Amino acid sequence: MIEKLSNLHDAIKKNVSSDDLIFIGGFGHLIPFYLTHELIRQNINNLSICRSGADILFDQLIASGIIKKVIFGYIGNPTVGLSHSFNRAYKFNTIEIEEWTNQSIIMRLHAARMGIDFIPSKILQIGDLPENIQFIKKIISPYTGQEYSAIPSLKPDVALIHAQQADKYGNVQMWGIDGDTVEGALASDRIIVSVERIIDNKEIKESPEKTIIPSHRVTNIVELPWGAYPSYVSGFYSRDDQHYISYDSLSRNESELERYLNEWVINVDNIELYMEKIGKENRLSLEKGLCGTLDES
Amino acid sequence: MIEKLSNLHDAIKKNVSSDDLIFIGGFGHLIPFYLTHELIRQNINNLSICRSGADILFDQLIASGIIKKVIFGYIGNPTVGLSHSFNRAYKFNTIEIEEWTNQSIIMRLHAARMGIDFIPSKILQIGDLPENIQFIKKIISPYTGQEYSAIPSLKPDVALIHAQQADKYGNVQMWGIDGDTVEGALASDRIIVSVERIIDNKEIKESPEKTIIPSHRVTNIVELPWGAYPSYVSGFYSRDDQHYISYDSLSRNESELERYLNEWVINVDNIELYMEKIGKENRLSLEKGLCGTLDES
Amino acid sequence: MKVNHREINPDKRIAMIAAMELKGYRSCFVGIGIPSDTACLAKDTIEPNINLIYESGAIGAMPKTKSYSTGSPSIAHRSDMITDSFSVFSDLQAGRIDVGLLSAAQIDIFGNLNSTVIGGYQNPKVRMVGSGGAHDIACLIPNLIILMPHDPRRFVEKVDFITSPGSGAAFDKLRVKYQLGKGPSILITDKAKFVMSPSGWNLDSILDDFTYEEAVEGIPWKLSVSNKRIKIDQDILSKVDSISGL
Amino acid sequence: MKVNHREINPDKRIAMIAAMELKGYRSCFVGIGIPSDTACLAKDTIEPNINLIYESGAIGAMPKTKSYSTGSPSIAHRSDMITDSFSVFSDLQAGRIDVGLLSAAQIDIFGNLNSTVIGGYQNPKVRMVGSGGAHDIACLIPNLIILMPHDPRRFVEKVDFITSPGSGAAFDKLRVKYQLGKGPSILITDKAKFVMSPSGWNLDSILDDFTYEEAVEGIPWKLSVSNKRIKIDQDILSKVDSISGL
Repeated sequence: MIEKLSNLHDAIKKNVSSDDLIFIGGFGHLIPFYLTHELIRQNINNLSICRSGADILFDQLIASGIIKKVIFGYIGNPTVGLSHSFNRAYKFNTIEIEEWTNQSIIMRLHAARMGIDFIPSKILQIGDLPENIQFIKKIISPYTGQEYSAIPSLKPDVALIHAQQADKYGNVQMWGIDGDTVEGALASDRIIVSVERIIDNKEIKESPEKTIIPSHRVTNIVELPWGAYPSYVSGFYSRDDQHYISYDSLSRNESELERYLNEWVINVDNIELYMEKIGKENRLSLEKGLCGTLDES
Repeated sequence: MIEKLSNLHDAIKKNVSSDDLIFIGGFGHLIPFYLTHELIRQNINNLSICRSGADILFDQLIASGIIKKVIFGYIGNPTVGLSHSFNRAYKFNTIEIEEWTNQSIIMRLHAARMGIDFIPSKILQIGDLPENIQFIKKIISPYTGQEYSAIPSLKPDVALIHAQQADKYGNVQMWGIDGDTVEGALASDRIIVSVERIIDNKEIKESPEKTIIPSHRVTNIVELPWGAYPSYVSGFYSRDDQHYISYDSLSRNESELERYLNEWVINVDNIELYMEKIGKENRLSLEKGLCGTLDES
Repeated sequence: MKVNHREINPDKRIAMIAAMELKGYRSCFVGIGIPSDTACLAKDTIEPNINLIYESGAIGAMPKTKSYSTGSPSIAHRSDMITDSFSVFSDLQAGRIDVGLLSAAQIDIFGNLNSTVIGGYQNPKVRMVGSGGAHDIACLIPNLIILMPHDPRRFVEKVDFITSPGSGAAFDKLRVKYQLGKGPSILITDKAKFVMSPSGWNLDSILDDFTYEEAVEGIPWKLSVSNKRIKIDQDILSKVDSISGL
Repeated sequence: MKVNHREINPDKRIAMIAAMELKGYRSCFVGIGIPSDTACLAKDTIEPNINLIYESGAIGAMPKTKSYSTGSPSIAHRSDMITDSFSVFSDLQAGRIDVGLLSAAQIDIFGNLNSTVIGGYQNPKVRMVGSGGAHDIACLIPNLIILMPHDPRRFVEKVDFITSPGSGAAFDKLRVKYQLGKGPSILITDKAKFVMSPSGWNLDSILDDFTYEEAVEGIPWKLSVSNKRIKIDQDILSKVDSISGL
């Protein structure tokens, strides 16, 4: 079998180019922070990024100036507040946006995954959203005459996702909350996956139901333990809610945010440094948290 | 929580009526033989039945004279041969058919599951099948002008499926081969599930990823161990290939088939009798077979 | 137990009043915050049969700790099922989920909700998080209950942007035409309950210990008087403090 | 090792010749029987990188015992992934699966396949199993290889029913118009290999130990002579007996 293991630098360098449309996985759970930060470290720019509900990872990418366009259903810091970098960029017109809803983004990815141009849907026919999506069209059911919105497909060039484990051939296993992660990955031309650990193919075959992307669809696997921090990984570590809360206040201020990005992205250019930066004590406490390795609840 | 447990008689009596359209689950794996046989025992007739790939359970229903219409992508005895009762009924015009392909049947169910009238697809535009599906229509993509077939939704009144386990509230857990079983169930208005065993809700919560239908969608749960015989249940018992092979020869002859149906359906009016009919020795051997409880391979 | 409802915090009051509206439903599409807390409270008291559905794909959770995201550990942990968002939204569009709960930054007389921008869309005063699943739920769910803290700035003649479409004269005909849900029918604030009519919200009833004037204060819609009182179910009252997010 | 290929049974000959065609592919949509056996043989020998995809949703299996159904225990057991049929067919339609293998009851000069009826559709002499996934694969897969036992009754001028559409003059233009796969390009029998041209099948090469007359016997299409010989890969030859279904 072809081995898909790669170091982080090459996986991104070889598979992501300026102007690409990138789907970024993670729905509260399994957000590929460290993998995606590599786009910032390699300064690959003019990127379009998409997903349904986007959180502070999108904010960080926008703040880094490498994003041309955001395609989204929600963008913010869940429960905590707004995406301040997005809001600044929106205000100063330094990014393009394409604003949908969570369901419509997922259906756009679903259409691409199915290999068709569009899917009919009942949403996006009333309210102010439809008229702000200038290219959205209608479609009439040839059976009933029912009028639908035609949700156009969205086919990303690359998907960046994080999962629990994979073998070296690229069989990727994930459990817990998925959201639109698998949908977005399967819609994409290339799929790059960071994982908490590499396992043997024998272990994959013991629970094939856990495999969510087949090996032949996967471009590269990168082993990045703690790569989803400050989000979480079911069975490994819990979510660092406090990190999200702090991010809200610091990201209101551009120079504070620059310092944060230096500290948490630019200067931590290997995963061991990232783990060090998180801190031993904090890691232990997150392993003991809900869904962590040491969770006893 | 509402308890969904029921005895077999009531689950079918209360939820299936003459003229209903029924989706029958099981794709090689988990075919709901014993649950579906209850339709024959209760002589509920004028039924339409649908699924993608149909095997000898469809043949038995047709032979019993309770079927008005078959909607299918494939009908036969996999690898072994034809569906002889279907072929007789087709020859003597005693059933209606609606012949699709496996993919189009699955997309019809998928459209119903999504709550839309139709899904565009590239298939069924060339060859002799499209012209024999008289009501199939075309749809043009409003974005690209691409011409697609419009695959119409198919929404069954009832789904009959078999799974490994469920709790009394109706959370259904399944693993191994799914095929179109979950798709068909989620497309249906009512869902009746037979299971190998009832488990505690606590156990459901230990592996929520195994749950494939949420409790509020399930109409009734019936405990029917060995209910999928002669097909198989991953983790419980293997497939009785020999039963399928014997069925091919006996079902060529109508009176032999009548004897079979008396023996295997009419006279085994509780699941203990069915288990007895399968035989202790055969059951042990199937438990030792591939995917059985005692499989050590 | 005699309680002065004025002494209970506003979020809890909303959750208590709204929980009583969930009686009889079997499945509820909820977002994080008061909607999720309300559904948990109902499930723990008057409607144990209701199944909580989060757009992350988790079903059947009863979060014991505060959740920040619909995909948080507390939502996944000890749920009955984890499927994907596609599946949940498909069930929503197919009419398979009974009731939804939504909140927003602004609401108007027809129950139109705004979570997109304050000011104009192109050049807003405040840019907010956008629809998320809110537009989708507002369009598709058969029964929709709106939860709003009684902050007069949130109640407006006309929302700045219709993220999640309302009902009444505004959209009733189009909702039938497009086979959508019937739109918001109930609005719960921390002081009162309102019900939708073709001409917009009517005051239905007022929480004990509050006056009519308090219930309608700062709300710019014409509202007739109601003497109906909301009595909180005793079981709900006794359990409201145990709900994690409240 | 000098082998007389006439002493090897026909199914094994098909599998061996066809397996050599799978070199370089990464994913293969297979059905039960010779297609599955062929792909297993290729994976076990010249193309370890090929992933076997069954329409039941199982991926990566190498069945060790005879399988009757695409959903059989041997297909699920020790596979790398079990997804659903929807997912597999979606990947197929999206052009994400490289190559497919099909067989049928009848084939004609343009590679049209029939697995539906012998005789007329309404009143057939023999009613068969229908398309299953065959029509779908024939329409959508980028590269299609047909496997047929050399039974002259199977080779006809025009199939009685086009279940799975072919290519050549018959469908090439429509295939482009509908964004379909390019249709069957290779036909393997137990004696020879044929390749598709706009005017239909051409004889490409003949298995060692067989004559031209044997390779085209009973085939009603005009076929020019070919002196090219098929040499079976030694690894394939040595492992063909170990494939379960053969």
